[in-house]
Amino acid sequence: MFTWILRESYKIGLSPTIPAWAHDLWFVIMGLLIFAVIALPLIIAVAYLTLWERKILAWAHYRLGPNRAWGYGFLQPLLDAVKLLIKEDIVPVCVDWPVWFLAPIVAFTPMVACFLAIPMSNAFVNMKLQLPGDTEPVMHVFQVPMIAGNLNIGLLFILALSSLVVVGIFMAGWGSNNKYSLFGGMRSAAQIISYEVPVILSLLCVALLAGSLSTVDIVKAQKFIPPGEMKTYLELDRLSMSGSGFDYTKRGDYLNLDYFKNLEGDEKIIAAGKLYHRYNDYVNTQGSPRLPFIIPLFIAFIIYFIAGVAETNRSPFDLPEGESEIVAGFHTEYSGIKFGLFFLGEYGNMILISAIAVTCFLGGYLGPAIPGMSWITASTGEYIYYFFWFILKVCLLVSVMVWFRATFPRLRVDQLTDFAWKALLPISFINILIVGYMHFADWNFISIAETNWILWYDNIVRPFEYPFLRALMLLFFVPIVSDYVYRYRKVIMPRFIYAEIAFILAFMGYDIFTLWFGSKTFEIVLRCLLYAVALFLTIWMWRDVILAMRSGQQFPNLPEEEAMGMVEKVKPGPLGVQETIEIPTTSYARE
Amino acid sequence: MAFTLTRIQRAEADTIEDSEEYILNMGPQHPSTHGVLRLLLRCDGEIVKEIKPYFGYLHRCYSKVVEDLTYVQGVPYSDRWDYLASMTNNHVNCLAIEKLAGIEVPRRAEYIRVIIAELQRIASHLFWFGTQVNDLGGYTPFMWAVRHREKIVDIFEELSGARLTYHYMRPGGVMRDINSKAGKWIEEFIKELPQHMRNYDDLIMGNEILLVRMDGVGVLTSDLAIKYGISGPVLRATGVKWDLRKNIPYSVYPEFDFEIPTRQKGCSLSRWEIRIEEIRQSARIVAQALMTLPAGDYKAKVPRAIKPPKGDVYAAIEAPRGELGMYMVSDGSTKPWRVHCRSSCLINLTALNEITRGAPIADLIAILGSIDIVLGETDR
Amino acid sequence: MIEKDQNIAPTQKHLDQPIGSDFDQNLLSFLDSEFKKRKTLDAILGRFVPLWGILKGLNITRKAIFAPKSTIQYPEQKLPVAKGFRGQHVLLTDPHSEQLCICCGSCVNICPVNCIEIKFEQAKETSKRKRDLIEYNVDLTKCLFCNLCAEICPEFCIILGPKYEYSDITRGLGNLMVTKETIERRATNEEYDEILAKKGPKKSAATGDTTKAKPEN
Amino acid sequence: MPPEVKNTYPEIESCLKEIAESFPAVEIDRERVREQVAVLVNPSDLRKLMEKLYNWKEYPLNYLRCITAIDRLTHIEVVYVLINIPGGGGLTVIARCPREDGKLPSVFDLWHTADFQEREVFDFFGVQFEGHPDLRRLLMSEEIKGHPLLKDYPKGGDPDDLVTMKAYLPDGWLEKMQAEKERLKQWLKDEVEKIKSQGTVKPEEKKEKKE
Repeated sequence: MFTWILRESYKIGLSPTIPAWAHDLWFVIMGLLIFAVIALPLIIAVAYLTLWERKILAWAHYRLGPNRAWGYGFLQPLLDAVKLLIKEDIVPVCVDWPVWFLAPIVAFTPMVACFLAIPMSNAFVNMKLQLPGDTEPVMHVFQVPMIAGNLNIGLLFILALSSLVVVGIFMAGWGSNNKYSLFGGMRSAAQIISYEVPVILSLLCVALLAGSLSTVDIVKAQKFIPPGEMKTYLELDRLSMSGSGFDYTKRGDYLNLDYFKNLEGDEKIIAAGKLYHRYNDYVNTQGSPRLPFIIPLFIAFIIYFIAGVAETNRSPFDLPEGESEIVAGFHTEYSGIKFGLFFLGEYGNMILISAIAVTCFLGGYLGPAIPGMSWITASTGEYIYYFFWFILKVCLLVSVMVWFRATFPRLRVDQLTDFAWKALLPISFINILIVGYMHFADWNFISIAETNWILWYDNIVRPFEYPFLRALMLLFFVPIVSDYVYRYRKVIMPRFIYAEIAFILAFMGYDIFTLWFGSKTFEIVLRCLLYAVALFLTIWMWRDVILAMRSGQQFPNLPEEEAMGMVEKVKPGPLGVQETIEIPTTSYARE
Repeated sequence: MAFTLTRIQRAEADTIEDSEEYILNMGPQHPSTHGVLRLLLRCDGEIVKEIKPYFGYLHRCYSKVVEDLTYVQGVPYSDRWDYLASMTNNHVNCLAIEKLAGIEVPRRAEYIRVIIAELQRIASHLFWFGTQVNDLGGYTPFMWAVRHREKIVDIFEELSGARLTYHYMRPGGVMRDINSKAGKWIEEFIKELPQHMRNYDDLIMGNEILLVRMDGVGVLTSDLAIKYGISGPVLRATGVKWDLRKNIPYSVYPEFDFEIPTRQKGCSLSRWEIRIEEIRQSARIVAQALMTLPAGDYKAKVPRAIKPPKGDVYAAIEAPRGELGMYMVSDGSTKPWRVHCRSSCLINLTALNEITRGAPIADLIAILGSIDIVLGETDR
Repeated sequence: MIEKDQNIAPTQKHLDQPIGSDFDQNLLSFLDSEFKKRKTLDAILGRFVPLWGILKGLNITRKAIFAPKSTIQYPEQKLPVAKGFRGQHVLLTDPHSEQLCICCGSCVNICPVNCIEIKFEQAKETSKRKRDLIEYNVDLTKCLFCNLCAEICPEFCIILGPKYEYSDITRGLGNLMVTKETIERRATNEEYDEILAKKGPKKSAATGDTTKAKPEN
Repeated sequence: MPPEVKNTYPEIESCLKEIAESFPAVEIDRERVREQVAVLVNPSDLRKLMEKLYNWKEYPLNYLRCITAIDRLTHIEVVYVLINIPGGGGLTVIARCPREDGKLPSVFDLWHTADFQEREVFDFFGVQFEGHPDLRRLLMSEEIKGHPLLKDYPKGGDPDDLVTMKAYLPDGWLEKMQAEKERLKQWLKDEVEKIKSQGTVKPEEKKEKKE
């Protein structure tokens, strides 16, 4: 279809010599077209995702699920949508109206906008066109990804927009003027803000490997090419380009056809097209393994998926609308299509998170060649083949989310944030260190073994070591024993300062010794000594606490605790001062 | 760890002088107050400072109504206290009448009563298991537990002809004899119970999320539990080995070999373990009773109008939720002068304010589920 | 074998013979062995594999998702109702639709909620029975389905039948207050034989009506 | 045959002896409550007796199973069923108090379980428990008048509190219930006179004869 659009549009006279503004306008139109193509199917997909979820949940309960509306319940989503549309839109008294009214829209829109930057398929277009550097219009081969806006900061764009959902949810919680809704809003704010960090850190690994933030480049970087083959035809390129002075690591350089002076007519064009692909294949993936990133970045994938489930407020992280605790969370007071928008937003977020995971870890729209389908080519709609793989992977991940919901109970708020800050965050930090090191070593374990360890130290450890060691201390000790810190702060603080001083000495030592003696070995030995001192100080700092934790003894109660008389049980009694307080049982009572 | 965090939250919440406390009204329409319980919470953030429960939304004037009915007519009303364990309600009602009137119950009837009561305990605990996990946010175990409980309901339908309010135990025996079909079903149920229990364990029991949610939550000490008159699994979870079936035996229970599970911690998790263990012990009792089921009458000859001599009686049995007692006063006529039901749920709820103090609302829900209340019995 | 106790349920004979202790005697040992069963591999993995419990749970739900389902599609399929089910009342007549009820009013007196009301008049001398039953109304909104009326009936002619779909949107007479016409039906021959068997030995009882003890057929 | 229930405990016997010595006013009734010994006390002695039983060194009755009350038409009896855990032996303490605005000392501080049960007794019988932290109605709503389990409280509610009655009752029932209330008042007066005269109470049989 996209091929067709492009060809036809050129037939009707969008000549390559159009002015720049028209050229931009052309891409704007393309974006709008593709957005229209994306947004409508999205709504339908969400509707049928609800049916799919109900089915899977029912099967897990040994039930059949909705099967009354036309066969196996295929009309159920449609009927639900109609019901939501024709339902009365109840506006409770004394809601904060503008906030309350805007909340569903704010919660729904960013989700749709995120799909702009998700490449869903891919098409090859050959067209005759005069690019800068061409003397006359010539045939060029273009890869047109099926994406609304091919931003070079696509990942950043998605992250920024997807974290906007919390604003809508919090507005709903605040505007409803209902305590349960407020609970939901606060909870989801805390939750999404906590889980943004592991998400970003795990996607950072992807950006590191792909060498780009553009989602299209990330997908292309995962196109599977056996490393040996890769090496061979990079060398072939070198040979073919020898003498021409062609530098295929420079972007845009391949368009300068002066390199092909010795070539003739079509050969020149073909060489340019070949170089275009070679360039994309190479530059996007400099030195990275040509695999779906789930294989090198498995841990990052797991972290991302868990945190993504948390970001969509799905079980086991469905605190914001945990109906057994806070009645329906932030959408308690909503009804009709407003509730429907929240519903769409949540399920669309499920699809979005899965789509990002597919794009960044599972190779996006790429997929293995189906045997017997070799007739699929650019002319016979290759993009359908790609699109099929994309949809398949997304469905897989979404089903896994539903499977989670069928299995897990719900976490508590403090446990939720603990899990984000104490488990996911340190792991993702370490993961980044490892990935960075592997990337530096070209994902080649032999070369890792061969690397000069001082070089390794200078390039890898040193940039990270201060933050890394401090992170070790702060992340592994402080939060785990935060309660004990609270009780032992007088003991801990001075030792903490000694350890700090020792670390700083260690870092000063590096420059001093390199300047004066220039002897790296001696310097590193000494620094290891200083590290030993610092770590000893650290452990000493926590010694009492660790021993106390080991022995599981009762900790000294805080003075304020004893002052509040919390140590011995306080007898239950009447509400005390608030004995005669008026409780508005409904929201109407305020009027 | 979670517990220490809640403790530090509590400490901070208490040290703030101008902390903005507010009143939160939970129930009577709330998904997880198990009916129409209404709790008035004084909260600070999500930390519950104090709880003020309100009852009576399901009050049906049991005592006042039964004063106008004969003893036999009063029995079907007792089905409606604890509608998840009607058999045990009938049991205590009949026990009180028999003690009052000195009715001798045939041995076979006693055995049938024991079988039925223990099956009822299993059914009630299964339903508790489902609702407890449902309160914690897991949906599947509820469906599984109800599907499993359905088998017991079928057995009771085969026996008594009703599916919820079986008016099966009668003064002097039971309504009908236990027939071979029901007996076969009971045997099948008992035989496939271990597999089901293993499935439940695999599904949820080892689940780390569940453990951190339940462990160390709502701790109750043993002396405090006795002071509060707590009974049943909640009392046993605090380490007190007190079970009316052993300590004040009231039926043919002394003839069976079973254990009373106890735990020491008194938290929600230990209540959980106690109930799961009680299901196993009940299954063992049923198996023994089936193996040695004596022949004979299933119902003593009871006059149409029971006229017990003057006097009082306090009869109590070990219901699934604790000590279910009945204080009955006879004035020598055909109708009781005063009937009072000692509801285990109501009295277990007395300690709610104590054990949920300083816990977040999510824990309050978990604790409420682990106490396992039925509002029909609480309000009577 | 049928007790002459007046509180006996009329549907006792419908059920199978009462059982003795004919269960397998290894039930308890079987249970104990089953409960003691432990998966050692599971225990070891549970100790060393992080989040092993969660993985187990996922596995067992995965099994359930692909397991055969146990839903009953209610309006089309219905579960069989147990014999002796206590549903809507049935007023039995003998196979020739001769009224069995003697209008003694025991059911009205025993009912805990006064949901039964009957109207009768003195019969003519020609007929064998003393009283003609005119109305027999049962208020299903009040009824506890406690089966006491069926057990007290000296003629065993009012029983609680297997009908459980009596819900309605209005409470009036004929909807949720069922009348004689709604609940009256002929007794099948075996039901009638059972009733005779129950009544036979106590012909001379004060409650029973001696003239109706042996109808002709 | 059912297993014989152990209803005599030596500790309880010794306990009863001491009670009889230290509290001359109480009377010990072994026939009244099946399988248990009943101790009838006056409101004045109740508090002291309860403290003694709770702090009993050898055999403390530390578990309060049940509190309830009985309307005896001339007075109200409040029943405390006590037991020792884990011993199993117990006593039934029965305190008499006048029918109109009867007052009793609360045992809340000894057994916290008295919290709801005393509230229930107050709700249904109107017995005031002095020292209870908050003595409110437990099951009935606050605006109900009267105490329903008293024998002269008409079935279907007190016709005098129009707040609730108007809401629930069809027309014409209010007058019926007022008449019923008058009848019950009269009946109660007769019963109390009979009891004072002959000292036995058989109200149910009397009523049957009436009907």
